[in-house]
Amino acid sequence: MRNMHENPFSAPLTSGFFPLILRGVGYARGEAAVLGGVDMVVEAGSLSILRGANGAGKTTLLRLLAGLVRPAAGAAAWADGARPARVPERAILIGHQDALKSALTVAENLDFWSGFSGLAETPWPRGSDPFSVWAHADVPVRALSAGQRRRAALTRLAFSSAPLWLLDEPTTALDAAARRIVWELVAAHRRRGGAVVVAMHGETTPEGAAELTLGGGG
Amino acid sequence: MIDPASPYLSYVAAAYGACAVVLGGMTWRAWRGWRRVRDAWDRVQRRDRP
Amino acid sequence: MNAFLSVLGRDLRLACRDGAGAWMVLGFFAVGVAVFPLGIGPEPQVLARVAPGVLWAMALLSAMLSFDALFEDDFRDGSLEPMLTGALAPETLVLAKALSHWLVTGLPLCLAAPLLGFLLHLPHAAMPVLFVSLLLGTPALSLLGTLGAALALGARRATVLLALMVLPLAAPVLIFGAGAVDLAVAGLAPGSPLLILGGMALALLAVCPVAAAAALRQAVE
Amino acid sequence: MEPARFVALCGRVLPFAVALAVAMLAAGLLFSLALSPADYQQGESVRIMYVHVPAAWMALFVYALVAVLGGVGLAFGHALAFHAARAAAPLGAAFALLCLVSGSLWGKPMWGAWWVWDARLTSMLLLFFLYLGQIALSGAFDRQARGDRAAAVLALVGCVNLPVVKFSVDWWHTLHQPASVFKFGGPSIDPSMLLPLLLMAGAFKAVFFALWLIRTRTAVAASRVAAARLAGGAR
Repeated sequence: MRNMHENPFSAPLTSGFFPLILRGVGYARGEAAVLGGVDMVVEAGSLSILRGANGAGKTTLLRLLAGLVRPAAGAAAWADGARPARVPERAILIGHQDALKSALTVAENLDFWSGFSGLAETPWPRGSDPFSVWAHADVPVRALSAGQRRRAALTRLAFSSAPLWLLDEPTTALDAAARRIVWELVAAHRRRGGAVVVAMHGETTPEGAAELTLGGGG
Repeated sequence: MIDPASPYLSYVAAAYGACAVVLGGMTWRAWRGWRRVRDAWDRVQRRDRP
Repeated sequence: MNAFLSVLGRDLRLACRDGAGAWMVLGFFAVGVAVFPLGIGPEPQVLARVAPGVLWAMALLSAMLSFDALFEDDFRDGSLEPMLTGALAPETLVLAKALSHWLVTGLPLCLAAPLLGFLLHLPHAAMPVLFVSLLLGTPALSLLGTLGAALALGARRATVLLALMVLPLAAPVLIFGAGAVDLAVAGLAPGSPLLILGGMALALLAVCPVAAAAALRQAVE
Repeated sequence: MEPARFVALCGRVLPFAVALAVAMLAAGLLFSLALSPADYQQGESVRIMYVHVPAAWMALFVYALVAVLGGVGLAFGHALAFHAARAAAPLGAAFALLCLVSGSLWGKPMWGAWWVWDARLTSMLLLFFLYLGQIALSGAFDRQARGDRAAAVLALVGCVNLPVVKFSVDWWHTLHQPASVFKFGGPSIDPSMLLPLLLMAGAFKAVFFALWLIRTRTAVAASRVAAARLAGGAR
């Protein structure tokens, strides 16, 4: 297990534009209100845990912070006034899906994502392999187990320069060791000035984290 | 005035017939659509009343 | 820029990995062209007369059939969202997708068409014009198809819907493409239709990425 | 304009719109069938023009209207604009179909063929297919909001494409039929024919407006029913 205290990230953090402030943000899918009046402040170095029943809008809020979805009511803006939809590269969203091509190998997938995020001068830098997926780098993704795919998907965090991490139930299908690595990565990201928002079920809230429970909506 | 003995009478009749069918069809569909929604709205209203 | 190249590289590698895709489109193109003489009859003059139209129409249909998977796989396995919210502007992503489709499908069609021209007794003088007209036309088709794929993303029966939407929009490209080859068959200079075809391709190069990017944003919302 | 008030407003305006449509249609039919002379060349079949040409104008007008409504919906996010566009598109397609049918009925006596690849008829055929694609796209999604916005983008692209289609079909027509056959609708329209033509055009517009009002109100009311059902269900 590599020593986590070295810098696990290969991408420098772009200067954070924190805080990201949400005032009375609402979103409706079709006619049904999914998010109603969410107020939230994301500070540099903060960790926010989103809780709520299924359909409470946790994933929708994460997608809103990532700039994929525009709020139907209220406003969400970074410190410099930019709306998330205008500056999507400030956030990286790891959703339920793995964003990996099953026909390609792990190395090819991660080479793509490192090239896509602007680190193309070296192929997938072996240094940033916090989840040690390097062992099965040349295995096509379709041959991997759910946990291994999840580890490979989370490795994308290692070469993202986005200051805001948005993790949608990151620890599903992960074993205890991988779960610990996730929280160590989160802590390392916060230490270097980034912010993290995690949607979670069960699992105790780590200390020093703000908790936001979304209402019964949806 | 339209000359009843004209050889083209059937074509003119067919053209205006098509016009009647299209306009009539549109009107009928529009009216049926509205009636269906109005009934659905009444059902929803009735179900809400205690 | 490297984001653009990495998307292009990945799509080309994916196309090579399951190479069947490109070959199937070429196979469909060849079978489609070969079926016409069976229907129309073997007389060389008749075939030569319809050759430009048949070759161009089949190239258009073959291109159309290969668009549905363009965004569908990325949409389903979740890689479309990070690509849209990465450093790469959606418009550039659409260009990368259109270029990767053209390299895998459009270019082979250009190369195969003159060969199939022999099946239809296309005069040899018209072969180069056919190639050039397809060289200008297939990028336009790739752009239109990419727009259609973005619009039909997540829709029911996306392939049929895509063809129904895109074919009327592709009619001008077909008219000038086949028209140029017709003029060449008749021994006239095909210059003006080819220039108009090039102009249309450039116009689509400007319009399609913007419209497709808007459609992708809606698809992800 | 929130939905409840819009539905009520439509209810009040509708009787007048229907009355206007009926009156205009009656006047149009009266003039086109009875009070106008036959053409010295075409005979009675010229009366088909009074259906064919206004239908073509309406098909083009409604397509532009749908594109504008789609644009407004995309730019400002008004659900009403999308409802109105979705209500208008099938009407435009119906007018395009009427134009094609009447064109074919007019071509048979004149050129002896049910379908002639004349430049304008071909452009109208392509416009009809653009309508089909747009309507199919609008209804192809589970979420109607997604379908509306995708159809709006297609309508805008289609609108930009229309002049190109017209230009290329005209070029195609001259390429394959250099000798210009009998010009559609004659060199210039005789004043006695202009009146019925304009009256029928006005009648078609009035009928369209009334039907469009009904269909838009239906669309808005339907979304209210869906919302009420969802809200009701949750309680």
